[in-house]
Amino acid sequence: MSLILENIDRLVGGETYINDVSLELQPGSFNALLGRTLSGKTSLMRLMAGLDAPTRGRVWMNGEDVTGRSVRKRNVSMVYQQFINYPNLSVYDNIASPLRLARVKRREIDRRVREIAEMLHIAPFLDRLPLELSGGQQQRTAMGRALVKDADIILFDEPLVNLDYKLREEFRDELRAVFAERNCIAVYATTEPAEALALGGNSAVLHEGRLVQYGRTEEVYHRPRTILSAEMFSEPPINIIDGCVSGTEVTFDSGWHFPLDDDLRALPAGEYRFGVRASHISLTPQAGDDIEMRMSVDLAEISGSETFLHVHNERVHLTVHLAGVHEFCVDAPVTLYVPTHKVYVFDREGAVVHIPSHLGGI
Amino acid sequence: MAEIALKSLAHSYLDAPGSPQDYAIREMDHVWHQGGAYALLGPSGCGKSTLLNIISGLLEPTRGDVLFDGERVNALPPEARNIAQVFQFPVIYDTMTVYDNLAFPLRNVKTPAARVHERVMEVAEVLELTPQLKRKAKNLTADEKQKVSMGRGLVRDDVSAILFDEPLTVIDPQLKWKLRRKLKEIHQRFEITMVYVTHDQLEASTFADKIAVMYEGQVVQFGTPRELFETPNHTFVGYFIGSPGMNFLEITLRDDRVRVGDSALEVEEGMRRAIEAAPSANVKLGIRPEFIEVHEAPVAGGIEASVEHIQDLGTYAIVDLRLGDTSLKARVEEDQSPPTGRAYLRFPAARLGLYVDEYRVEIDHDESP
Amino acid sequence: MTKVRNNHAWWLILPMLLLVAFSAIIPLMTVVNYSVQDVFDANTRFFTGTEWFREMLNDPALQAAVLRQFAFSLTVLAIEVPLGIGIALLMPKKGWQASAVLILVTMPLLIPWNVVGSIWQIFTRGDIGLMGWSLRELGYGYNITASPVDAWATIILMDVWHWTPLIALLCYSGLRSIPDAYYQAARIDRASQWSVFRYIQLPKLTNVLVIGVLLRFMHSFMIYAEPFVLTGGGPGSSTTFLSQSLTTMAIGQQDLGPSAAFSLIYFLIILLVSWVFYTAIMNMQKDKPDGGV
Amino acid sequence: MGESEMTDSTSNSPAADARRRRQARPVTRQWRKRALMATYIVFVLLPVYWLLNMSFQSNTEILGGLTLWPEDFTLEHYAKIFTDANWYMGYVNSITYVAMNMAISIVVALPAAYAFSRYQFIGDKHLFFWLLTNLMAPPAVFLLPYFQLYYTVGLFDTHVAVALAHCLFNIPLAVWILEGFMSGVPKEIDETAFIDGYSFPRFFVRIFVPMISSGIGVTLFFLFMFSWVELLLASTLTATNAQPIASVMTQTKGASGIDWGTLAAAGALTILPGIVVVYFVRNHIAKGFALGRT
Repeated sequence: MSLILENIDRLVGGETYINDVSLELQPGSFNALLGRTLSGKTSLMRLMAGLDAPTRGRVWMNGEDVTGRSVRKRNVSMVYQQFINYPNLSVYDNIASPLRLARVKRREIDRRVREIAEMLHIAPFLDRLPLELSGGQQQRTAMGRALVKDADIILFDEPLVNLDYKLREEFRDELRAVFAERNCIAVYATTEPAEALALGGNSAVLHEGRLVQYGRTEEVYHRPRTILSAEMFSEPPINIIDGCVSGTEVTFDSGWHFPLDDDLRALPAGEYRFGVRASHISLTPQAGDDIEMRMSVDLAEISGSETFLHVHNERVHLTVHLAGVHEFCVDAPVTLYVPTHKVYVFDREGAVVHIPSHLGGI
Repeated sequence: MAEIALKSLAHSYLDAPGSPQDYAIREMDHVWHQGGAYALLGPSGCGKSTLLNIISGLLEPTRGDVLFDGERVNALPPEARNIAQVFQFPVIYDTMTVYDNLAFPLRNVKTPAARVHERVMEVAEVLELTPQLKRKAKNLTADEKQKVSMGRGLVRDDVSAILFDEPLTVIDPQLKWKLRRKLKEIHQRFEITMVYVTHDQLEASTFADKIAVMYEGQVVQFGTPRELFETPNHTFVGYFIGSPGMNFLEITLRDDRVRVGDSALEVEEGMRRAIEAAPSANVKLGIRPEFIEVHEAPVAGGIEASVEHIQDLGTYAIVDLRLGDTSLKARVEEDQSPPTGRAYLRFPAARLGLYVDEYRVEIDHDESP
Repeated sequence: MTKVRNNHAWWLILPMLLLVAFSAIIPLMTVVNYSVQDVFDANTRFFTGTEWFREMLNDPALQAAVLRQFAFSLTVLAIEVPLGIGIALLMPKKGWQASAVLILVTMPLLIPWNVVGSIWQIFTRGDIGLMGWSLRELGYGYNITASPVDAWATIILMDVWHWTPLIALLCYSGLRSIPDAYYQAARIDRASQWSVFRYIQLPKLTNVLVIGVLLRFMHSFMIYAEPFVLTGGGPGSSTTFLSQSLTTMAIGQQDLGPSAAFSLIYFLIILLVSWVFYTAIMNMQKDKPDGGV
Repeated sequence: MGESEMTDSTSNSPAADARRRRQARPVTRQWRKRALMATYIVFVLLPVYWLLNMSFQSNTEILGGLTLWPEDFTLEHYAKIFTDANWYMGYVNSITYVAMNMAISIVVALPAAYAFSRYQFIGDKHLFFWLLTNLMAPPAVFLLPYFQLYYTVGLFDTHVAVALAHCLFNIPLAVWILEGFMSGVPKEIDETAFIDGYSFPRFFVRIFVPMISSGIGVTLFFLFMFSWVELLLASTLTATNAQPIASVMTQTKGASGIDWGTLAAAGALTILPGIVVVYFVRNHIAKGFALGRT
């Protein structure tokens, strides 16, 4: 089962939702759609499901043109970010409904519903109504209904957004395990790069209705093709500093010079944008070629086991991602070290011209 | 300005509570000091909203006392307590302008107009609402509305504390950190006691100097974010704080050796004695994924585990490990290549916690194992 | 919610459309047809153009009825709206009292309109009615068949009794939709009862009040059965409202042409007033551009 | 225990006095509210009580002088209504056409309201507005054409005639209310059902209609209300076979004047069905009156 989108456009009332997207999803693959709110993730999924039809372009499933085929005649399933279940049916009947409609034998239905319920830890609640369950359990019910039929494509539209972070962690681990043994195409929309990374597989980065990059998730993360891709696919976003290369030196803004690293010597003179991942900046020097920067703290956001430090000086704002808990006062001075050998370089148009050598270079 | 103390406080929504399960808040003592920035953190249903409502005066506790600066206020309604509260969804007076919204609490107590103007302008300045003052509050964005509802608390100079009930729920993710910074700034400038209720560890740790973690109607730990991370007092705190949470290993003592399943684990002498002395069979060792040393080859004192899965999170990886029947997670940094197949783990003594009946037991560290 | 563009939806509308067309469009066409003709019998009719309309618009009796109708509608609105809001504020929010009060308040709405007339006829008669008798005992020469003032007051009182519940229930449902947090915030801000009403409750009621006032206006403008039973339109024609004039003309006198023209004028007045009112309210709610933006 | 100490330690401060006053106020306020509410309830009940009072008095007692409660308690008027076919058939007729109207209105309004709440289609806005204008049409305007129309198609003096005539205002009302309730149901439910393989009719009947059952209940309440209380059309379109109770009542003028007792008893009996209906929807009525739109 493969899914091919061919030069898809979708316009609604003069507004472009999807702009010339071509994408080929392989059988058995797990694909994350990554992008901010309104980047076109939901629109794209609705096109894949057949809930909407593209304005231009074709959709192929298994070599068959299904562009105009209605959702009822495609074998897909979908999980939404709201917890969507049939409120008047029990959890059991909710999960069983796609099978009943497909006229599966009663005994077979029973076996499969119980198997799925067991897997999703909702077996004790089969007789209850969805609204009597907690949010997490409601979403498990919705997932059960999506998984119980052997759909060719399963679409997840930010299914964990409305759950709290501990539940999200658990769901991610479980989802990965569930899909490891399936041969369907899974598509998972999310705004969080960390979620895409945790789930593995492939990632497609979307921005303003366009496909920015598609590839293996680690590949997209480590080797962004454009500055947009790098920005979308990092949380906190990658730090971008504009600079000018001349000879063996780089100048940031006005009169802030640094000698170029060995790797970067090959760059022709000109203006560039330098990208530093938040997690590569540290509080202690890691290597001899680190750039030392004196900054002032805006805010230290602490997430239990990690610290996101927002800092600035008169020229730039930076975000630093530190492991462990570090407490800082607002406006406290801090010295940071930026490793030059981990820097990405983009040209003025945003195309990548240098990838750190430990990631294989360009 | 006030210190808020809770004395042997308990609350039940039932008329005749019997067992401890009937209580939304189990008996507790707690003090919020004047001028502190506090958070009340816990999963949904842990009783944190009940506690908040008791402090603000919307609920009267079943037992115990709520003391403001030593004065018992149990029966006082919210308006008599001089408490301000910011709700989950912005509560603003739609038909009024931003200015009138901010002036409202002062006008209600017949503050002279000049004084009202002075306070409103000052607070608007701090909240960066000055350009919006003439607008109808209805047309503001969610974050501006939330600032207005915060502002209504700040204009009063008699406010003893501001309570926040998940105030950033409806705020756009990109704007959240700016509002968090604003909150911190406001706290430093006005030196008002602030209590921030949330289920999100990021919100709590970012805002608060000290966090009270609630679990099943009780505060299980009250400490700084660093304390919660490094020395969680209760297994729930270990699990709840950090992503992923703390690993817990059920251990037994056999042939004088500490064992996890069948594997023997080398521990400090002090730890071994403490385990021996444990009054219960429910004994666990806790260690954070960040502190587990993962080696590809056998090392001295290392314990062998199988590698189940590796999650590459970009600049670090989370390795799922299996040690007998126990699953563990360990964090491996980018510079280190993650192991495949088998791994050898070491648990640094200083990072290993002992939990008996779910609570942490302090042990004396000896020189080195 | 974004709606899907789908013209097949017409199939879902169709049964409803046919039925409403049958009971609205065909009769309306008949009315229009009559209004421009002079009908003697089934075979003899003349086209009259706008003659009937001119005649009706110049008829002093009808002009008086229109004025009377407006006076009545505005009076009952002026009483029922504030009273309804007040009652909604008083109604208990929970417990068995809430259900009981709800049922009692709703009751007048579910009584057939002519029975409402009968109830008030029985209640206000000087000989056997509690109210009429009491007023006379108190020394007031109450008589709705002789005094236009008494008749008017009684009809208005009856309408208040009959229809205030509608406003009250609309407002009650509006009030119930206000989240508790608003009241809590107001208490914390030490707002007075009046401020709570003025700045929290009233703004939330505007939507339902628009519906309420529209419905009330429409219904009061169509009032027929209650005054017909209670006063028969009298004394004289002091309580004869438009519906009654029209019915007398159409059924009683069989003046098809004039009554059809009158019908259309009548309908148009209601549409026009409703539309003006609705647009005015909607424009009021729209935010005026202010300096801050 | 701590109570008395507290009172002692705080009683001298003016702040404490102010606090106590704040606390005291809501209690008196509560009582004032209850008294006002009670006054209004008395105002609502008094005319109805008077009607009941009459219905249990013999005609001689009624005309013999004013009595505040039935001294000569009798059920004769009720007995008359329940034994005289002319009377009780009035109720049967009324209930028949009301039920027919409710059934017709809800059946055609459900799909129409669904279309308005879910789809955009050519002319949707205008159509909806036109529907609402029918709510504003005075029945008196339609009196004559209805009479002629139903006479021509042979429906005069049948229950169907009244049921159809009441569709004029009840269908638009039902569409309006139901549309409000339906818009509150996320459209993702519809999509999920189609993804699961439900056909539209099956989804509509099995999933959608049960989901808005409280909205349907409230709609039926309104349909009942407006059909039950309307007299002008109902009495004009009927003669003897389908005559509603309301118009039977206008015939109580006998040779010996008005039969007050029977009139009162008949009136009292028209109130009952309404009370029964409200009782069933009492828990949804608050939401219902907002027409699903607050």
